[in-house]
Amino acid sequence: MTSAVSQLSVRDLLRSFGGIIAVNNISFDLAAGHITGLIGPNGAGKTTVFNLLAGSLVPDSGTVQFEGQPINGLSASTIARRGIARCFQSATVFRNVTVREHIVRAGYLKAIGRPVDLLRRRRLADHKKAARDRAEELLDFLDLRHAADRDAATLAYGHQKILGVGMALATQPRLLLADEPAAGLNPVETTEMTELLRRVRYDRGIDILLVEHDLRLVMKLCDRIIALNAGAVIADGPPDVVRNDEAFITAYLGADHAS
Amino acid sequence: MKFSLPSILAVTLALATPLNAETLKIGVVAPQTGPGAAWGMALDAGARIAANQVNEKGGLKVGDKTYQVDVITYDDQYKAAETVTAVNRLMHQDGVRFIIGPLGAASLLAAKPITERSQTLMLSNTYTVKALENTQYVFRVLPTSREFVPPFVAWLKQNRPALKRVALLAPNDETGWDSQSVQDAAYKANGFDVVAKELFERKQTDFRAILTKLLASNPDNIELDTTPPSIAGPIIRQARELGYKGQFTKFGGVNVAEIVDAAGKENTEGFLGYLGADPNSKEWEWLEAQYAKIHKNRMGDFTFFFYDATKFLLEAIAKTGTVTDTTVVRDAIEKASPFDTLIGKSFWGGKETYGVNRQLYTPSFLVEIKDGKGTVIQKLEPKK
Amino acid sequence: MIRRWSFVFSVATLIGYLLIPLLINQIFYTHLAILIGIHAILAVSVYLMLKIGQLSLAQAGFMGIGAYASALLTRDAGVPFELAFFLAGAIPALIAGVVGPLLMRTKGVHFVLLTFAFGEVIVLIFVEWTSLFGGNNGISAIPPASILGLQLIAPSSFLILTAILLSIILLCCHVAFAGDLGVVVEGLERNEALQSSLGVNALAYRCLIFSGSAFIAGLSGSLYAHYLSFISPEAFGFWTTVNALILNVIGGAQFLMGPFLGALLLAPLPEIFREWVHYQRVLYGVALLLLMRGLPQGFLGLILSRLGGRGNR
Amino acid sequence: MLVQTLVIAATSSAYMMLLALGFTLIFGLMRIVNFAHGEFVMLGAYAVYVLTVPCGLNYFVAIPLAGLFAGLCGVVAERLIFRPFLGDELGAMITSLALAIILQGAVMIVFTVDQLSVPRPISGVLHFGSIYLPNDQIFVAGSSFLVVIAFHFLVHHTRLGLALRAVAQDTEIARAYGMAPSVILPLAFGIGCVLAGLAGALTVPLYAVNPFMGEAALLKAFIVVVLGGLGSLPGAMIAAVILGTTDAVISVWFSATMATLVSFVLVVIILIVKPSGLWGRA
Repeated sequence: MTSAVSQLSVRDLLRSFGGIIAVNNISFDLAAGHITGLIGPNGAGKTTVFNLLAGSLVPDSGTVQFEGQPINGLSASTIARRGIARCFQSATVFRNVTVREHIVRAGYLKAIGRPVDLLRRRRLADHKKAARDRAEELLDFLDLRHAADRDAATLAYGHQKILGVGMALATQPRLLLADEPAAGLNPVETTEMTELLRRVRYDRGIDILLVEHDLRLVMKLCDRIIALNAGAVIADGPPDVVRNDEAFITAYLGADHAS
Repeated sequence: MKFSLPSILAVTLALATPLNAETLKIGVVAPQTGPGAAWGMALDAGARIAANQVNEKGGLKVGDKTYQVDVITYDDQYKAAETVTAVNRLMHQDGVRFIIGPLGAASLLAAKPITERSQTLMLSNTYTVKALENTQYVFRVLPTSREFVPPFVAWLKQNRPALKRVALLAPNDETGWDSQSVQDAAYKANGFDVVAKELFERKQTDFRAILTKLLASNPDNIELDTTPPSIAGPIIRQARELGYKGQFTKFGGVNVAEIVDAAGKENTEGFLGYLGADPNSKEWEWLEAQYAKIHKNRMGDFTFFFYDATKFLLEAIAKTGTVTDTTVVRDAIEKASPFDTLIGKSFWGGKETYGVNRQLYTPSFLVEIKDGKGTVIQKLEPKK
Repeated sequence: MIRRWSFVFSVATLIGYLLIPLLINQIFYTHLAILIGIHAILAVSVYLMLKIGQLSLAQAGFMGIGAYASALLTRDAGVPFELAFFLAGAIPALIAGVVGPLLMRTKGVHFVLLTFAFGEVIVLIFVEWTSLFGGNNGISAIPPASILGLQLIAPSSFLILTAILLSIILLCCHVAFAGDLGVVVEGLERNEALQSSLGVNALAYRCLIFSGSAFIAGLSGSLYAHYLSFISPEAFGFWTTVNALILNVIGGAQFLMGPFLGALLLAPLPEIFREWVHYQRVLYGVALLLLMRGLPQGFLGLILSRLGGRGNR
Repeated sequence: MLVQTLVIAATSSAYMMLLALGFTLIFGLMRIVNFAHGEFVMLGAYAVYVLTVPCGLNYFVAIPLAGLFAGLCGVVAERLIFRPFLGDELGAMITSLALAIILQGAVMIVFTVDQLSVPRPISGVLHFGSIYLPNDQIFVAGSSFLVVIAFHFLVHHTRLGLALRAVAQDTEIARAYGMAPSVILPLAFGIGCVLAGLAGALTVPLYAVNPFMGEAALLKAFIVVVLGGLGSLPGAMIAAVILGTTDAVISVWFSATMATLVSFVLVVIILIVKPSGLWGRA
């Protein structure tokens, strides 16, 4: 599975909370050009891995490299500026602000990532202009133009999650970390979300690493799956391979299902 | 809208007083709530008792007019900013020219610049040396450690020759700092060994650690100085429980009942302290009866000073015939020295220490506690 | 529409605040107005922290640092008031900037308690470091404020200074929050994790706000010192911050004008209760409780909900 | 002197534990920083005064009654005042401030500002060589320690304790197990206030009572709980020992005011290193 240049390279990542090891010496590489699913039962350490990659948590040991540069230990905002975006469950941050403006703001916030950036007015104006143009294009891409001028808080839940993806895209990432993109969605919305993520990968060329409980979605969407249990990788490979992996079945469905 | 309510109140108040008589307003600024309220209420009561006395006799004759004396009390919660508010209100809203108070160094030092500018006369009480500094219109109407400690320590030297090693204990604030340095000087001047000096925080309740340290220096007298009486009791008991067998003195404000209650009768046997007035005198009995009409808490010796202060202020106003010219009234008060008070012969002094003769010198009373009862064993006349 | 009216309302309140005492021309009201202004400025510094969803109990400590800095610089070092006033803001801001990255790693109640302890440490240092700060004796004979050689001894002139400074501070905050900083700050309060994932250094911005709030608290301290001409440590304790917090809650903690309005509304309260001095505390407590129950959004929240606006400022 | 200092540290630690327990319990369960905690200590103290002096009751009978009285006041306060602010930390905090002001004011009206004292039921001193142990201090420290242990038992070995812990973890889960927060929460607040009331009741004979005693008690509880970790019972116990010892040792070897400063600096440093306190959850 590894290509010559790996986009994201995780080595011996370890993190514990008060003596409980949540992520135990995990290593894996993500090559450019994939949608990868990170799966595992509750408490397997998926979310912790995500938080470690996104900089919300600092690893106890181990390294993470993105495009050849180490990013472990950097702050969430720095990692975001390096080109890794994360989409959240709900993205309506601002009160009384339209969908369009949410995407615009997401597009230029990294230009005022530090307080000193507030003083560089010219640069900020350029970024704002670019963010505005990008937002128009994204509204079409996300199929949210019909709701562009609505207060984001009034959107249906499914659309809010799509807005979340859109805001992440507005930062122009090269890797998108999607945190349970289908959680809480009905079947129609799930299909829409699956389609959107596929287009993110194939139309825009952005790699995706996603955490998801809906195994059907993961099997359908991803071309590679990393299964975690108790903080360690127990299976890694294309969906067909992982689906039939004994360790994976044991962890997910219980020992009696393994044959 | 914001300012209308107080104005309405002011108008109502003005209407409530009889129209035919003139009123002379005396201000009182002191804490009426919060810690320190017990002292503040003594100020308030002292002024009111003196005013009532005059009013009952038909009012104060000033020149050809007769005035009803009206005491206006504002609570300053022992906070400097509130004192300035109260003083401003008295001077500018109520038109008051004479103020009894405030209590506490911070309050006086913050209020002084503005009262001085408008020549408002203040009969104050604070222990700070700076009270009478740079001022022409402040009297201190009670003796401080500087006045009463030297004669008390001299008496101790003469009458308790066995005592040699003294440990000093005082609260860590302006009052405590100042009084401790006075005590230190007085004891050393009389040939005592000052073996320990400690300050404590007023909020403290457990003194065993500080006492352990104090007792390690092996004192045979612990001087409690300006420690508030409510704290002095627990300190005495805790010291006894730590094995201390020596003498206790408190030359700085005593409330016998409070101390005996908190310390236990057996622990206070032989305790010597300073009192501003004799609790077994008929004057005390009379004042206490008056006090009970105003406040329901226990009266302390503080009330005497402010009753007397209000009295000689009113006398000076009557004598000079002016209710506005504070300079004339001030000079009259100064010139009346020496004069009689409820406590005894008193006079103004302090020129050597403070640069002006506006410090009150009065007799003070040495109280000894025997079997839980306080008896005045010596009346010490003031020395210049 | 609401936005324009609230601006007009704010300006009118400020002008009224300055002019009414000057027109009544009674020193007592001028004095009350000055205290209202000083408390309002401290309350604005608490408001800034509330704006990022944090409550700092160290604000009165910063006010104290400003007060002592200004007092000592003008009295002992001969620094002119204008410069000392600026330093009274800058020194606490610098201290907050230095300790900020340490303190601001905590949030919520932990931050509240940490700042409580930090504020106590500041006050205890004033008490303990007697050679510099005079301990419990405080610092007296602080020279009056003077602008360009003009001494502001008369209360009315000091009120003008206070009102102008209060207006400038409110205007600066308004302008800052109306712009890009406001976008970042709102995001910080509502969803900090998402904000960071969009590339915003949340810690740096939180420290900036902390520092800014210390700056403003320091300015209020300088005004306090030069107005009263005497300061001592107990004025800068924990209850002073709590009172500033109460002003925010009464006025409406989510509005920039909230703290100022709270100060205006609470100032007459002791005047009203003065006649029942011994019941004063109980009445004050009950009034506070009723306000909390009846007006959870503060007075401004009430007014704006009556006007039918959702009210963002 | 060292041994004597440690004895002092031990007795004051036990008392500080008792002061802090109720405070941390109420925070742990309801996220309320109860600024009126010191006033509940005061209520306990005044209750003992009323029961023993005017009513002539035996002091040892009065102690539990005073605790119950403070607890009852706590339950009433929770139902009447705090209920609408469940989940609103800031609102609850200011409400508790208002309550503190009201209680202090009410006591001032009823009992005046005078210091009141209660006859001491226990006197005498135990004495080993150069070490002095006043009997009443032993009683206070011992009782405090017993109450702390009883409380620990209540939390960890009874059904009520299980309910309390469940509510602390997650109100939804608690509800699923049939424990209505509307019953548990006032009960928890009441228990917190019982502990405060007992602290007041136990120390009445030692320190006497006045309307302003609450602030010192609150500060003590506050600093212990902050150091130990908000809502953490073992944290409060350890912090009480650390602070009691620091305070005693520094008071003896330096000065009382330095001890206060050092305690606070210690708290700030520990919180910076470990923001959730010694034992707190992040």
